[in-house]
Amino acid sequence: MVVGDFAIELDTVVVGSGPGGYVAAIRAAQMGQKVAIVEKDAIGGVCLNVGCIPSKALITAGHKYQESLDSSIFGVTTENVEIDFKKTQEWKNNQVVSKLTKGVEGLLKKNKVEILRGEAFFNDENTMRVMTEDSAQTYSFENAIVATGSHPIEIPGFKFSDRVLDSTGALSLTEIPKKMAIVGGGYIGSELAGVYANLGTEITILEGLPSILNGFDKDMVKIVEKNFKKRGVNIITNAMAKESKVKEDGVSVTYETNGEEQTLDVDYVLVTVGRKPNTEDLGLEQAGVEMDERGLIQVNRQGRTSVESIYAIGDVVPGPALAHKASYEAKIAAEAISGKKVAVDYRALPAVAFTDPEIASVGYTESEAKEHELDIKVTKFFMGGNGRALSLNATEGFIRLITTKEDDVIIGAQVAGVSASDIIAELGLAIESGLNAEDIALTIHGHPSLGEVVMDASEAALGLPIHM
Amino acid sequence: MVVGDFAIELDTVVVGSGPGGYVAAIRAAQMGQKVAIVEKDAIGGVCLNVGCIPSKALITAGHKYQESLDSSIFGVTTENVEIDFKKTQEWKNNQVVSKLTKGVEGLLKKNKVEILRGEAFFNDENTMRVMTEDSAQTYSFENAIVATGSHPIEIPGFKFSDRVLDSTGALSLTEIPKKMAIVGGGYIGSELAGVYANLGTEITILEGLPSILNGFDKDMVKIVEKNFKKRGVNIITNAMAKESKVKEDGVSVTYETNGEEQTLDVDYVLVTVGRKPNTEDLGLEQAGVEMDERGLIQVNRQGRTSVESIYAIGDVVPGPALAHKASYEAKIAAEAISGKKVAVDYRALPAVAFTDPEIASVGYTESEAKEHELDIKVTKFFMGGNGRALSLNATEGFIRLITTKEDDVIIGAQVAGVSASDIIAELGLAIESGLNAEDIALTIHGHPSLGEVVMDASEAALGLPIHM
Amino acid sequence: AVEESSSNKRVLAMPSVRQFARDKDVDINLVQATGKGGRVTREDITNYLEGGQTTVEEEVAVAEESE
Ligand SMILES: Cc1cc2nc3c(=O)[nH]c(=O)nc-3n(C[C@H](O)[C@H](O)[C@H](O)COP(=O)(O)OP(=O)(O)OC[C@H]3O[C@@H](n4cnc5c(N)ncnc54)[C@H](O)[C@@H]3O)c2cc1C
Ligand SMILES: Cc1cc2nc3c(=O)[nH]c(=O)nc-3n(C[C@H](O)[C@H](O)[C@H](O)COP(=O)(O)OP(=O)(O)OC[C@H]3O[C@@H](n4cnc5c(N)ncnc54)[C@H](O)[C@@H]3O)c2cc1C
Repeated sequence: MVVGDFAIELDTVVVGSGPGGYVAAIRAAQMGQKVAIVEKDAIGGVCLNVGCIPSKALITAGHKYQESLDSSIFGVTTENVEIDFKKTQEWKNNQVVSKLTKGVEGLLKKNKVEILRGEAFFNDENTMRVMTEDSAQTYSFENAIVATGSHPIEIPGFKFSDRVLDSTGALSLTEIPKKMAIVGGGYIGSELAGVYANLGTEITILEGLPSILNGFDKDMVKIVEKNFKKRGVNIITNAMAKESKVKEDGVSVTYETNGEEQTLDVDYVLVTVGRKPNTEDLGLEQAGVEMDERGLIQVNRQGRTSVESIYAIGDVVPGPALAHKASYEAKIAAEAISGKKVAVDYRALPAVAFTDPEIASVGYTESEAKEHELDIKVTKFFMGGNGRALSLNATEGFIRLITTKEDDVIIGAQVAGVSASDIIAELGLAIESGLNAEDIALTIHGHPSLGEVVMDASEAALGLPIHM
Repeated sequence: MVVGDFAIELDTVVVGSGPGGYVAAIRAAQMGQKVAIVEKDAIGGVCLNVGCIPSKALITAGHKYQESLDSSIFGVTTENVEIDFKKTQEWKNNQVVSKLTKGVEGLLKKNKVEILRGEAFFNDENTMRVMTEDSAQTYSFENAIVATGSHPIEIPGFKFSDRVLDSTGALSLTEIPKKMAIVGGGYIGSELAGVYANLGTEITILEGLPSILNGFDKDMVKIVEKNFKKRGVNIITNAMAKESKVKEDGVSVTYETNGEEQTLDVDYVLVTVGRKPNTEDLGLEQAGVEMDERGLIQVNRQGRTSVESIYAIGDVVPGPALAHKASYEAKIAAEAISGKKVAVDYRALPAVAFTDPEIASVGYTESEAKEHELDIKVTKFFMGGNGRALSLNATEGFIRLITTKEDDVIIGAQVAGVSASDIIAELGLAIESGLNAEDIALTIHGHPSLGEVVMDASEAALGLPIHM
Repeated sequence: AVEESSSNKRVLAMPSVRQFARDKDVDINLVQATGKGGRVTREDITNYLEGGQTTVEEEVAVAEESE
């Protein structure tokens, strides 16, 4: 390995090209910086390659398979429904993931961001090395943005292998398992459970907590659980996964529940118990960047770390590990570096699980609002009262609005139901803009549309419900 | 027929129970009025029984059939895909339409609105008769709201029959036609063309104007036309339908195009050339209500007609004949009668066509803004750049934002693409609330979600596009 | 995930207005709101900077809609 002698000078270096990194690089370039982005693996990071996007693609495939199997309520019948999962994977890889990652690469180039392939390592607060297998080059920078993301946590007794999968492994199977155990029923585990359950896999979710989808309201989770049951998913809560034994054609999983040990024989076990920030082996300590005991980098409201020239965004900083949080922080950091007076200042960070049905939350939940001793009104409106939902044969679920008692300002909302991920958008905007229920009630919503539930709930919050 | 001698006294009588009437009745009741609603036919009016809702149900069935036929891109294959259209109709009638209309009836009762079955006829400005087949009763009222809606226009040479259908007829077929001609390619004709084209019917649209879906921007219409072509729909523009001859097992349709007469043999011809307000045979002249030459009732911004005690809303008053306009006007009129200082005051009335893909517009179009000599910026962002659209395999289309040059305020938006009817909701709220592109750009949109196109377009409008 | 402010009642303002306050180094919490629904407007911030913040009464009079 030859170490480059002369440091190449740059304004801003971004480390990592996920939804944090690539967005930061583009925005910094737009602000006039000379920017390079370092990526040791695939452009697009976890989200585009092995996270948000491929998971949603497989979810779509699962839905299409189910619809092909049973659309009898619409009078449609089919025979010999089959799925060639290799083709599914080809579509996911070539038509979805590649298109998006190539698109991002094109955007970086268009914005004149230099792409440096290799692994970054900080020497000190103003230089880093970028290493490839056979070379290394030193760069000096005015500012760096750390956007190295996170990786799946391994637990004792479950060493990742061909049979003990992390989310990346579960997303790239080329056969549909007959049986699968999933350790950890958070949103990633639950989304993947949905994929394979829809494709016919017999799924068992082992969740250590009293409920899956921890963090989402109980009444939303219940609806998802009901659908899991319909697909034969077995949910075992308060379960401690203890050990896995890989066998020739499968793996047996031992777990404890109610003080008793149980064993489960499955084709694969997927472990989705959480993610750990990629802040080791990066030279951050060397550069003086402070981290907490979990390896998360401490930052101020501009994304600046304890070192003035180094910023950090996305999964390496505290807060929910979500792509849109990473991209938001990315823009703030990039603009801060460029001298704009910006700061992280949001009131509503949406959280969505693409389960059946989708569940989404933005702003305060009821219990969060109560913890903050806010005087609130809670209004629930059911999707069954929405004509569009009825015409889509998708009437499960509800919308909940959290408004202030004093002046009906919308401070939170939850949606469980078809296209919850889309319905929540209007609510995020309402919360950010300080709008109240009357503002929404007086806005004409197209008929029939799912968005009408937002209007209906707002009218109900004002005590003037039309449809309930 | 016995005429009741004594007039029963009421505060407010609403005539017609469509999305205008039932909403007005409920709101007036909520405001403390003693309300009755008169309906001569089915509760829910055109929209719920033979309009918005059943059309969307059949559109869904068409989509499910197509997806069952071909989901090969996802690796899913099927055989012997069939549709039993009687079952489709049963689902539409029993699971969708009935549920909704029964729901509305329940809401009326819950709000203590009296339902009077029969046909209303105004005697003068404070009394009306309600007639059933064998009786009649006179009611006196303080205020009345006319919400009698509209009916399909018949054209010379195309007398409605078993073979010459209006939209109601086309929605209630129990067989899927082999061939169908559609006279009039507005949104109703185009939606129904989509239904039957997806179900395998060979469709010819005869449109008198140079383009179908007149009123929607050309670039949106083009995308719909492309999809029509894929399904074998033949679109003949500048075509004058001249005559129909009903035969034993079909109908032949003669039309003129480029000065030449052509004849088409089809199973059914559907005529959707427009709708006429139901303002005849209602005694409106007797009560002194002024109408224009097309029979539309003239109203002020509270929905009040030339007669102080009579209001009118929905399809019987000028403006686009849309359900959500009717419901909006309904609330204004009901509140005005109840003494609230309200007035019709909207900036954004969404228009949506549930074609493939959906197209939607709210606020100003580019050309409308230019007609008003507004100094605008137009920004287009393609759905292909959206990760959620990619993962749904639905990348056709775009979003267009119309913003003011001076201060980036959002004054219009168009969306063509998957779930356009849902995406447009956030934009309507933005326009109504006077939000600007920066407000949207600073609002975190969940990833991946279709709503991100709204954020991307806003960033582009500000000159800081991340994804284009 | 929710930003805290000193009191439980959060300042209401559109995101662009909050950004405008930052651009002008104004603590938006100190600005009197005159906008619809109690929202702080861009003008409120300009007025605050000019030291001549309008009173609530004046703004309402101007904004009152004539029937
Ligand atoms: C299965 C799954 C589904 C998910 N679904 C969603 C979802 O629907 N919505 C959502 O919001 N979030 C979702 N997430 C979470 C989301 O993927 C992350 O929050 C997001 O990717 C974080 O972005 P980031 O930019 O911080 O880091 P990452 O996307 O993790 O990118 C970090 C990049 O840095 C590179 N890197 C690391 N170290 C170095 C180094 N030393 N030198 C050079 N390069 C380096 C890595 O190779 C990687 O490409 C999902 C995650 C998973 C696993
Ligand atoms: C096929 C089709 C699809 C459509 N799709 C959409 C769509 O997707 N979105 C949309 O916004 N709009 C759509 N529309 C238009 C929508 O249906 C109308 O704009 C809406 O129904 C108008 O509501 P209304 O309350 O004014 O009248 P209507 O819904 O027409 O209701 C009027 C009611 O009054 C009753 N009535 C009439 N005269 C009397 C009398 N003398 N006494 C007692 N009762 C009387 C009638 O029986 C009827 O029930 C569609 C229309 C059609 C035909």
